[in-house]
Amino acid sequence: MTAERVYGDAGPGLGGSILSVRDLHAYVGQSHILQGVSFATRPAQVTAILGRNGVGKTSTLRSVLGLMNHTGVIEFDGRQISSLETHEIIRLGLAYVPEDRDVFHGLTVAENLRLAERRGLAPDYDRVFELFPELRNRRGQRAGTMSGGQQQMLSLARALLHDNRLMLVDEPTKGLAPRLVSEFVATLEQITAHTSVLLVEQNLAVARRLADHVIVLSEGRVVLDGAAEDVLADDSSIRRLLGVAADHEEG
Amino acid sequence: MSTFLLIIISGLGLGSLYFLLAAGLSVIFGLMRVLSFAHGAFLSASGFASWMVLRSFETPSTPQLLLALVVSVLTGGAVAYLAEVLLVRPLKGKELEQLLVTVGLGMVLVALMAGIWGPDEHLIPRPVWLTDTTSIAGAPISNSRLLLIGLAGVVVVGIHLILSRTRYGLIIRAGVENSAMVSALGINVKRAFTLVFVAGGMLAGLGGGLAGTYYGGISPFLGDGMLIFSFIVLIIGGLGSINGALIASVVLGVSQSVANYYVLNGIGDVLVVVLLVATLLVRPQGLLGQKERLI
Amino acid sequence: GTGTTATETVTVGIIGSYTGPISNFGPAWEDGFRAGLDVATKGTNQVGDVKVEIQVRNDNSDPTTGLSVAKELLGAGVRILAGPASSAVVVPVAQLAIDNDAILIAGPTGSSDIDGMGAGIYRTSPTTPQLNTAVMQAAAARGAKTLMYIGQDYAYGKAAVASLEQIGPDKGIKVDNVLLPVGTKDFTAGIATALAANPDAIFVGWAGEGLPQLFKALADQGGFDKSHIITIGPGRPQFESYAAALGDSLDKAELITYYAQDTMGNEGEKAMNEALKRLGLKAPIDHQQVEGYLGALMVVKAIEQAGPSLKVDAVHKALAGAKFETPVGSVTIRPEDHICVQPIFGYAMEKVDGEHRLKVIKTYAAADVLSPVARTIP
Amino acid sequence: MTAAPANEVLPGSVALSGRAVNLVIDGHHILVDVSVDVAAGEFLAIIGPNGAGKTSLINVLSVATPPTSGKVHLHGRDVTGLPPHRVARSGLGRTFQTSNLFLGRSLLENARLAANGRDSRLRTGFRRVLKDDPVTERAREALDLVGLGRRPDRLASELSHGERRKLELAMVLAQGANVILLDEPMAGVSVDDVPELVELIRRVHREQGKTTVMVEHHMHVVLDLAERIGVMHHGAMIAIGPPDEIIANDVVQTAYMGEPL
Amino acid sequence: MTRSGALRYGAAGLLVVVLAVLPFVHRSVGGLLPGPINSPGSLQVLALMLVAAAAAITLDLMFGYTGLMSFGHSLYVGFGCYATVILSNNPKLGFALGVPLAMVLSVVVALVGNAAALRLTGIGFIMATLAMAQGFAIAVERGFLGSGGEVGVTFARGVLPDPLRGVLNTRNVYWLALALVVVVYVICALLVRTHVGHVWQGIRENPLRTKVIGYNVYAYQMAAATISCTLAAMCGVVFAIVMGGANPGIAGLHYSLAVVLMVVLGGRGVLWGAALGAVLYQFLNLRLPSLSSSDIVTGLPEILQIPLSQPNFLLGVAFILIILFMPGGLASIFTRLTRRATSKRAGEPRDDDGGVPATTREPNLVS
Ligand SMILES: Nc1ncnc2c1ncn2[C@@H]1O[C@H](COP(=O)(O)OP(=O)(O)OP(=O)(O)O)[C@@H](O)[C@H]1O
Ligand SMILES: Nc1ncnc2c1ncn2[C@@H]1O[C@H](COP(=O)(O)OP(=O)(O)OP(=O)(O)O)[C@@H](O)[C@H]1O
Ligand SMILES: [Mg+2]
Ligand SMILES: [Mg+2]
Repeated sequence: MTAERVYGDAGPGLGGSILSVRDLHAYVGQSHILQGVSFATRPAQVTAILGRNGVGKTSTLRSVLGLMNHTGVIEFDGRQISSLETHEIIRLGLAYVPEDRDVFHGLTVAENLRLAERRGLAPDYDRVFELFPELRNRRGQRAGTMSGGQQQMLSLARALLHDNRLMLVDEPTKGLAPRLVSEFVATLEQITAHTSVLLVEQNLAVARRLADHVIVLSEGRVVLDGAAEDVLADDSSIRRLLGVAADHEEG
Repeated sequence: MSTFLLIIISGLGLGSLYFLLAAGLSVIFGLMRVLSFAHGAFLSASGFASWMVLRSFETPSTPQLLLALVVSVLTGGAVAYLAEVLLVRPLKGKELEQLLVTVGLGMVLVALMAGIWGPDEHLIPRPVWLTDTTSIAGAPISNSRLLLIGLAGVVVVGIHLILSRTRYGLIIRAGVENSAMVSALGINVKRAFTLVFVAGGMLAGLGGGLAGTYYGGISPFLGDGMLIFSFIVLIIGGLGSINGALIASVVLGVSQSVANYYVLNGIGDVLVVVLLVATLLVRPQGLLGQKERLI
Repeated sequence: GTGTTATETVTVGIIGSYTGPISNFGPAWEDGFRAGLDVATKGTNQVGDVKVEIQVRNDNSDPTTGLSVAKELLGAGVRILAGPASSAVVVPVAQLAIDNDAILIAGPTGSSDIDGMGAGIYRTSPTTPQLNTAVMQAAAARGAKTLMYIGQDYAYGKAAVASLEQIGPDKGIKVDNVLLPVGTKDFTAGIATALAANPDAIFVGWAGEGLPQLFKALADQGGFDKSHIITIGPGRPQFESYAAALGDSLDKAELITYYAQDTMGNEGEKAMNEALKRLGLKAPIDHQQVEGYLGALMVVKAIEQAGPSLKVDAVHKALAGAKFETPVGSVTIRPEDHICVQPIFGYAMEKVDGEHRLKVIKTYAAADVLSPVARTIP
Repeated sequence: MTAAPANEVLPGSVALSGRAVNLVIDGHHILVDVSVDVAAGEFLAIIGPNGAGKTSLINVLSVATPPTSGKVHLHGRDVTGLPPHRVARSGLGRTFQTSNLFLGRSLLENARLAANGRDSRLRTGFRRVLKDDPVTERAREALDLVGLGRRPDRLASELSHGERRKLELAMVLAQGANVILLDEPMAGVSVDDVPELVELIRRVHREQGKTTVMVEHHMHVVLDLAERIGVMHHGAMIAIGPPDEIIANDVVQTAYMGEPL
Repeated sequence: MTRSGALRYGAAGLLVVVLAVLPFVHRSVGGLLPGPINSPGSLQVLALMLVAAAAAITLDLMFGYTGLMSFGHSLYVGFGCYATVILSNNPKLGFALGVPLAMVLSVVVALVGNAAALRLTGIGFIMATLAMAQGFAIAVERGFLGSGGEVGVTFARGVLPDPLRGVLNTRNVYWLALALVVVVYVICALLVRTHVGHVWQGIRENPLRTKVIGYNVYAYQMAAATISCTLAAMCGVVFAIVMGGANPGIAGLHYSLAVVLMVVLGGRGVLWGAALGAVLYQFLNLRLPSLSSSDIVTGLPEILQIPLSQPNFLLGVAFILIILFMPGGLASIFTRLTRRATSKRAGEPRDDDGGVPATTREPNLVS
């Protein structure tokens, strides 16, 4: 269906931005959670969204995917996607790794992965199992009985099953043991050769290694937008930046 | 001996009827986590649909009976479709509200049927072969019972095939846990929910068509009378487990029938409640139900 | 009617089931009442210079609503209530009427609890024991020595068993019973139990839903050949389903009832049917109309003789032993417990112009079916 | 692979201990003969690969999961098989790896319920809840400590992921337990809040002398806080000892750490 | 007490006073009630509405506040009702001993019933309560223990004290029902403000977490359920007096569902909301039959007449609409007016997190 046609098609946005967000606002009840977020991601680059807890990083990703009520312009490949339903957006070639893992507890590992298969595309189980051999051994286990880190692996595996045009990844290394973190980072590095990534990450080492471009959010606004090497020069600079961002809001 | 057989097979027939209703409920609950109190009304409505087809005939032929069954299945599906789209879907994720909205729907449908067709039973004409009896080891078994038992078997196999051969089972089970995440995997989860609800409704429709021909009559309250037994079947079998529902239906139908004959007429109903309470205390998740891990 | 000379008004509060499980009872009873009033007052709705008014309330076949509307009517000064049919409504309403020194004329109720309950409590249908006596006579006429009763396991069914067991020995018949829960739909086990006792006659006392299934099970297990089947005739809406349920066995069953819908041909029936036509009331005629008709005759008589104040004692004096001409023939009110002394009939069902109807084939005289007084009015 | 060193008995009384704990679920051996003693006032960190059994051990030690065999002692008392609320009242508090909150209640109410749990009796409970209860005060303080004190009336469901982790921590603080089990307290906490929270945990441990067991994957946090580190692998406690010793351990390096980023 | 608190107490007190003087108000309210407000017919309807309100409040205590979804409240209301009539009719006991004895037995039934049902959680609890109530309903319909089967039992002559008997004394019965509501409401309202009440609400949100921070969840649930069910039995006692007897209508699944509907209609987790829902439900239930046989309806074309002549049709439709468009029930209209976004009241649905709004999580059907 839509997925096959659009997917792999060199759209008009190639060379420009693959995802562009302009003036994104989101409300939950009375609180104004995103207050005019704008940014753009480039093909085959990693854009990292940084910021303290509760500034709206997750909300930004969820808005892009249509999982949250919002206003503003969201274009993927030059096409307005705000009015599409979530599954239609995903079929354009996106993948999402949510912050809470959100694996399906009642389903087995194999079933979780089968569910993530896309119609018309060949799933790359080898890549997934090579990265997380644990999952191969536990194919028949119900996901709800797995440890936190194992669930995180499964959540990542679902997104890595296919090649995507854009991956939205929310704190992918949370709860993973250090060795796995570095293996995962290596895999993601390979993938970014042909896939764009929008990454939310609290592990600075990971962000520094992967990101080409950095956006800093504060209280629902973009307060900084720049090349990664400038922003993430060292730990203290980023701490300062995040701190500044917070002050900026309060001042 | 022949009486014993008569009692057993009549229990099986009763069990089959429970199962047809419970199967629809079980599919819907097992996959969507919606306990539908409107299911009895779906059954009655479908029964009326088959009555509308058959009432004009003195003694309908077999094709006419089939037509009536098809119509009742479609009616069950259509009613369920509307219910899902208009009532259940807007309450996505709110299990309790969904349950309550089906309570309301059940009330409304039964009242509507009573208003249109009156509270009394309407007789459904049946083909001659259906009202005849077949002698099995000397026991006169009504053919409608045999038909019912046969069809219940077909339904079990059908449900298994559908759930194991298609992705729908998977999608729905996942969708119940977290439908947002299912759509975030690129799956149209809304459509899958509707399909399942409609399938459950069609099973109720089949039950309605068959119950009508089995009892020979239909009234607005027929389905509700059976609903409570189907619930009990569901709980004893383990919520959401089709096989559990099958076993529980048979156990309940047969033991009800046997108790009524060999112990005391009418004790069957009491026995059913006792069985339910015992199951809940000894094995709360039911015969084939699964336990969840808490932490 | 002219009505201009009226100086006083008596309001009759009709309580009936217009919605709920027996919703066809209410409208028909009311029609019959209006027809009876029309006949008895010659179209004036006036008894002497007392005007008779009707207020109708729906009890939704449910006691909570029934009691509320009864209180409403009594509270508004109504002295005479009429028509409730559901046993669950009749009994508490009768209790209320007694507490308030009011009159109640019950509708088509199977409950015997109100017989002899109070001087102000009346009924318009024969009692279960009367019908049972007729059944017993029918069985005896066939030379039966054992009779099996199949009925519903609730107040009505139990009362029926009790009365059958009382009557049986007189006629030399041993009575046995199978009582099944009210909602029963599968009769296989019940019928098997009944047939296992090899009774000479079987009395099917089942009322309402489930009857076709019961007959089907009876036929499947050869009951019609093994035993003589007697049953209470159906109400009009059930004619067709009854006939279909009995199928080939239709002429093997003996039907007992107290009104053969629309076929009695006596003066009472003619008067009622004409009045119904005159008033433009055309619900299919059933026993409810007959009972409503009788109810109206009783009200008129009470007003005539006891005056518009309708004191309980005065009404009792007026109606006890009074005789009324109705479509079932003459009906007398027994002074001791206010039951209706009336004949019971044996019928056959026949098909006329593609529709089934009842035909009287035997009459059991009122005196013959009279049961002893179970409770005397205090 | 080096054998696990014998679990030396530390000076001072043992606050919490698991003895020869085994846990088997559906035929899977999840905890294998784990024995661990935590001395009163000690800070023990547990590390290990994903699925090693760390959370399961926490579950067993907090009696949320009954072990298949083995014993759990709290302050020398055998608490194996006791209902969790009894053990919580004797002064054991824990956080959850995935936040586990009263979502429909306010932040203050979450902390208040935790603060009140310890001395709640059904008998004395039929008194009204007041705004200035000592219990409520304790709850407010706990919220302040983790930096959620600004709007205590918000519903817990309105919190972002990281804020929920902080509320988890606030609840265990409010509970006033003297033995605290923390399951990945830093997961999802933003970088610049981590130092503060580490400081907070250290202060609580030092100043109030709380016995603390922490599972954590952030090595710098572990090294910052732990007095002793236990390493789990395949359900067994393969090593336990002072941080520098553990960090030097080859198995730990290969099985757990991998190459540094 | 704060100003707004004082205001609320004042308003509540005023409402009770107004309700208490209704039997002296001789005014018609245009067809809403069967006659002038102080006519026995109207007072009977009002009394039934008040009893329903009390029953709904008791259910809200366990359902709305503690998250224990019971489909078996009819067992307790019904038991209180039947026990009162049957025991009072025993000449050795009479009304004066029958009522206290009925209450004592009700406490025992509540303790035993809940001790069993609470062994299960979530849907298991729902079904267990439903099954026990169904067992009671079967017993009552079969006429066990002198329950009179389908017909029910009425107080024997002379059993009810004179001031509670007869049409003219309906006002006394009405006052009794009013007193019941006040007592039940005050008890429940005080309870939910205590520490225990807060723990109940914690259990509603997350029983596991409650356990781990040191509460004996089972004991707290037992307390909530036993208090709720005992108060429900008290409603049954008053119901018996209002009805002059007991009938199976109060013992079946239908009544259990009705109480649940009342609570949801009004707004669960808000005591006065539950009461409001009950008042509305009972009003419609009692008055729609009159409406549907009134000239207004019978004059309509048949297509409209059919649904309108079925009270359950209208009740069901109203109920569905409330669930769909007013998730917090009727109470949410008022709370929305008086409280702003910072409202602490859970129940406002959040459509964004793909999950379940806080209060609707409970009871967690997937235990
Ligand atoms: N359902 C909700 N109701 C009310 N407020 C909400 C809701 N969801 C999120 N918020 C608020 O929106 C803000 C942004 O939340 P979001 O989850 O996007 O933050 P985040 O940057 O991802 O934080 P974290 O690093 O903790 O994951 C937070 O302040 C949170 O309190
Ligand atoms: N029912 C079960 N069937 C099979 N394996 C199970 C079951 N329950 C738990 N396990 C396994 O037990 C192991 C221990 O899990 P635990 O949650 O304790 O790990 P952990 O050390 O906390 O890991 P993480 O760092 O990822 O949180 C895991 O490998 C898990 O898959
Ligand atoms: Mg986030
Ligand atoms: Mg863990």
